[in-house]
Amino acid sequence: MIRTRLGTFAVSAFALALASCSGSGTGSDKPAGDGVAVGVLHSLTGTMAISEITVKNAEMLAIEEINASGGVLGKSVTAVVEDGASDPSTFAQKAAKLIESDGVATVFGGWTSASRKAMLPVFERTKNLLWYPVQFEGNECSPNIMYSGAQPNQQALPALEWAMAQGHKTYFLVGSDYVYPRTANLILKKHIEKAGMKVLGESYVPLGGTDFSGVIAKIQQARPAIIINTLNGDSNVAFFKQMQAAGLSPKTLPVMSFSIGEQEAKAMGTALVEGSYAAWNYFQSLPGDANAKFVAAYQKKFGADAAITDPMVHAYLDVYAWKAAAEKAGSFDPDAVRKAAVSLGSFATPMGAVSFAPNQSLVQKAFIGKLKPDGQFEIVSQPGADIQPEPYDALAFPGKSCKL
Amino acid sequence: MSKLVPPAPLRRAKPALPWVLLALGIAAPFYLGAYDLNLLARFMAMAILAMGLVLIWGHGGILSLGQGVFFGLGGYAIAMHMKLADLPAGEMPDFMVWSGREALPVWWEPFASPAFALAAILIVPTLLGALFAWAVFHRRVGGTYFALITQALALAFATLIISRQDVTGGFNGLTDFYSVFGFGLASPGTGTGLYWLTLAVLCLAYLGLRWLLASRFGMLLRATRDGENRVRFLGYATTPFKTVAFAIAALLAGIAGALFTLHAGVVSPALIGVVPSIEMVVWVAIGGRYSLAGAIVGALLVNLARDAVSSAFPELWLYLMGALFIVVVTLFPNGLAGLLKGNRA
Amino acid sequence: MSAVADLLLSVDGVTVDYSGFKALDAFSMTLNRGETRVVIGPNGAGKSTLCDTIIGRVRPSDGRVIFRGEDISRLPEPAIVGRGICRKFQAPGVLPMLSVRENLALAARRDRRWWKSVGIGIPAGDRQVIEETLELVGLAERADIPGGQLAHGEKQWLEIGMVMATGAELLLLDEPTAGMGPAETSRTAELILGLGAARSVLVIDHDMSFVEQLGAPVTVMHQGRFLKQGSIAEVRADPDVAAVYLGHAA
Amino acid sequence: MDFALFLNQLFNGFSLASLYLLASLGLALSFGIMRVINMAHGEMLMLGGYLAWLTLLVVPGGAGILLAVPVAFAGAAAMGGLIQTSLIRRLSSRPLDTLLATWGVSLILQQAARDLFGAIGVEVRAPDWLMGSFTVAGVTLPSARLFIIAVAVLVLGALALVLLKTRIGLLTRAVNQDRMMASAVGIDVKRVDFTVFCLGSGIAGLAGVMLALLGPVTPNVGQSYIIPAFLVVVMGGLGSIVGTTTAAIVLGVFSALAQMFVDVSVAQMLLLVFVILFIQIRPQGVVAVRTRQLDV
Repeated sequence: MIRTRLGTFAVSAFALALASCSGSGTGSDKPAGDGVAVGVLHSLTGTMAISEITVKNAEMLAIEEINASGGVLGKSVTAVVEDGASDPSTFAQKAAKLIESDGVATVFGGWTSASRKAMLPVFERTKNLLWYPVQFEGNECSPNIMYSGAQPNQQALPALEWAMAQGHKTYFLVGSDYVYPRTANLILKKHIEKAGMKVLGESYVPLGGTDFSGVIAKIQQARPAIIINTLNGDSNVAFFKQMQAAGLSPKTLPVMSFSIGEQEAKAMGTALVEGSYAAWNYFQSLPGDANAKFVAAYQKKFGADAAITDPMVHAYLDVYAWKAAAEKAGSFDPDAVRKAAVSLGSFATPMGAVSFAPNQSLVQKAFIGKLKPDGQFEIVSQPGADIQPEPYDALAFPGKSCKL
Repeated sequence: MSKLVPPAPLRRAKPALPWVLLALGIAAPFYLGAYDLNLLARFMAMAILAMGLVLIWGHGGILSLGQGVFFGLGGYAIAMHMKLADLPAGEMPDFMVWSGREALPVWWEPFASPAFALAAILIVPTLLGALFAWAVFHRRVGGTYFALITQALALAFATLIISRQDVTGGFNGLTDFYSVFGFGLASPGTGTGLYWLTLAVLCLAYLGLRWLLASRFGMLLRATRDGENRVRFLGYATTPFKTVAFAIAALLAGIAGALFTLHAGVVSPALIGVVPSIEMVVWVAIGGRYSLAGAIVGALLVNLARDAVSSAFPELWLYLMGALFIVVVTLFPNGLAGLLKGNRA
Repeated sequence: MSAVADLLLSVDGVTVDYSGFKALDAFSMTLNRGETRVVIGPNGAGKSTLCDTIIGRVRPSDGRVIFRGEDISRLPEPAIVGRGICRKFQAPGVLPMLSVRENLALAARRDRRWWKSVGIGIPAGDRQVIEETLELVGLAERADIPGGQLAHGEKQWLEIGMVMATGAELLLLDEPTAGMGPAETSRTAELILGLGAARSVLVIDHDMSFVEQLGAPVTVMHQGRFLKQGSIAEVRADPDVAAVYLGHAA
Repeated sequence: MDFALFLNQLFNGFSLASLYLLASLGLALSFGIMRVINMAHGEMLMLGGYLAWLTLLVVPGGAGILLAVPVAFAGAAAMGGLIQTSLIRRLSSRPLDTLLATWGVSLILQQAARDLFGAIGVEVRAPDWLMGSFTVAGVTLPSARLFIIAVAVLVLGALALVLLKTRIGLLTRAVNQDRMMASAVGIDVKRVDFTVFCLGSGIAGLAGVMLALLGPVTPNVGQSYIIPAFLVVVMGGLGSIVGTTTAAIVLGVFSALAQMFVDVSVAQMLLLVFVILFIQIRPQGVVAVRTRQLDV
């Protein structure tokens, strides 16, 4: 123990001075002449870590593969990894650090709408480019963000059309109490009423909530044909267990979920969720060798039983899209890359051929999957046509359009 | 009765640490880049809140695990003003349109005026803090019970904000600000200007609290901490003293929230819930719960450490924070400041 | 008996019921202005409960406590203390972190509202009272050390000093000589007698030598009820009192 | 509001009450003895869930759940004992510091669970005989919830027996009422603290198994149950078992009935306001024994 007063005083003052002026962040310092730095910004700690770490892994895998095949424009890509700590203000702070301190050419990252909204002003101020891999509530189109995740009309509405095709007339909406469920439900209600069907109930549970007794009682009373579930993370486990306890299994009362992927299904125990439906733009069980190659490469690097989900594939294809756009534009300047990306036309990815629309959202197909006992989803919808992304739903938000 | 032995009364200790901090604070804008300066300013705003905890926890024996609530009130007040300041009159912020609202809520309208917003930042947290403290203290509820109730308050407040998405921005919080009181946020001059403002408020709060703690009010607060019964039977109504101290801490937390929001450009429920409120106590425990300067150092060091460590070794960060907190609270109840003064306890 | 004007305190038929156990059972007594009275009785006789009831720490189930003609049994503690009653606790309630002088300054303060307490240092008005009390309890040269570092006897004296410094007209001293040696006990007796006619003192104790040194009239309590009152000699000689103490009567 | 929904919610209220009771009983015990709150109590629940998962790996099916109960009880009791001896005993006279130090422990336990069992959480499946549900007068009574209510009543009964009939129960009540007097008459207060803390943590482990039937088993599941448990202890008053039980029932039914009219998040807000208002009326909690405590 440092007993002398002078000793302790010197140490703490020195530590303070060193810490504050050395800046922080662990990324490699300015990349040497031959490399190009890109930011990878996800929550590595906090409640969102369970979903975002695998997405970060997919991005690192893509970068590794690109470097193995000669990099981009002759330069090797160095990834600067930062932790958003499941906190929007940290995401904004780290985004500023990646761009201003580390000088990255672009950033791949974000998961919750909150983290994207917090980073938006930073990217618009610094004119950099964020590749956002997760499905979201739409109502936003910024020149500085490439939205590869599904817009509501590429996930929620196809699911609704499929449900109507199955003859379901009455709906019950259950969701976690945050932005995506509330906005998605707002859009769904408008379309359900327009199609002459009925919404029998709408319930929200706080994030991480585990008590569904009230919600299930309302469901039992309303007796809907199908439940549309926008619950997030742990709450799904509690919901399905308490539904099962009340004698309502997905086989007797169909449930269409927007936040349950292969990874979540495995954690909840497939027996619990078997027979429930999910709507994504990608399922691990999609045919095609591009998908097989990606799944094999990921499982070789991160564990044989690793589950591959929709956001992971979007993140993976984002990195390749950036590479293609940079090569087409012949430069790493975010503005040039952005313009090149929307004029790339369709390019092959593990989820099939996709392309970026002028509003910088991804044109992609939607699939409905039914969970099999082995934890994979069986594709039950016919392979529909490519869906053009519409950030602003015509019914819910008339007269709005994306002016880039 | 706590068997803690805090250092001798403040007046006699010769504090060298505050002058060092002031020097570092004044020198910072001249050798730090824009990003690091913004980071430091953010943590200095949090240090203001930390000093409030020294007042109520260190000297008053009142452990509040809900300071995030008042931090949030200050932050949301300035954020609502900035949201309206950039809009032509009568229009609604974007998130309200998407949440299906037809008109701006009535209680949002006054925030358009800077004067009202400033008044709200100063008055709303203080008033709510005083009301809450009085409601609990005057029924002689304190110690562990009080800490648990403040934690439940933090949870309820965060849940309420998240669930009222159409008027509070919900889980996304409020962001996308362009100007504050006419100064463009994007221009570098504003960033440095806000840094000096934060430094000035920090110094003002420091001097104010030093004076308050040295005054008879401070003496009586410490007396209430060590022997509330004895103080009550000397004819003092102890509830008003504890309530006023808690209200001052709430005011400092509100101001800290507003300043933080200006630097961070976003205020969201993730900053005001249960876990962030406990982390605020961690800064003060590590810095030194009886020393204002110690709390400032604690707030700066822990936040800087989080910023550096959590990216490099994400899995280690929680172990480090947990272990650090156990060691400090158990072996160094006087924190770093105690080390400096040589009386560990 | 004494004229009504001199009557300072009257405890009138007070009962305190601790879920079935009656600590005070319709107990009555009176105390005149400037009088020093000792209350004795075996353990559990209700002596401390009597103090608690007068100071307002415990609400009596029924009966009244009249102080200078006003019923104070329903007032909150600070209001009762404000009226001029102050109590010394059995366990020394000295504030350990504050210096001896600060402890006394706390007690000496008349205006105890919070917005009046923002000044630094000890106001001139109180300084005189504090110096006098320091002399009286013999702690003048130990004025600046924290209360917690005083010896046990010194703590008791400091607390007695604090109770006096409040300027209270009625002092309730609950076993002030507990844990004191003989020399200190007699020193305390002198201290109390030295108060003269200015204050009335109610002492709770069962240290017979101390009671004799005080030479004040004695009220004997037993199982929450009034048993006997008189000079120390009369009480000593009384068979009922002896039986109660030796435990084979009533 | 038709009557069936009300009856259903009333039952749900009691089911919720049984969950709150199991989660807070251990907390109330250790609080009653040492006037100290263990912020890592939520992680004892989590540990119970994980131990149930491990037991089910070894003995799958119906028997597994029953076997998991003693295993979870013993595992959590051991962990509780470890925390008590290494940390809480050292801070016995500083309740607020114990609260903060045990929060540090809860952080470490969460991260350890994340490293050992993975961040995503594990599957604990209710056995088949708990799957069904009975319908009585339009009210569906899931057998899983009935089972948990039964276990809660059993635990309460067992605890009452231990406290009233056994020696350790006598010592516990003595230390609870007057710690100094208990040690003065020769009771080894430190040993009673240790035993009661292990008992409390063990009950939390057992509760973890029950909660795993109706909810997730993830590293931060403890966090979602701990705040309601705190509210029950605050309202129940000074660690008295009767007070805690009454408070658990009141809060459970209140929360369930509130959900009939408002969203869960608003119901949570109302729960807190209810507790704050309640302590206005009875600051000492639901059950308060008027004791002749000297200068507290």
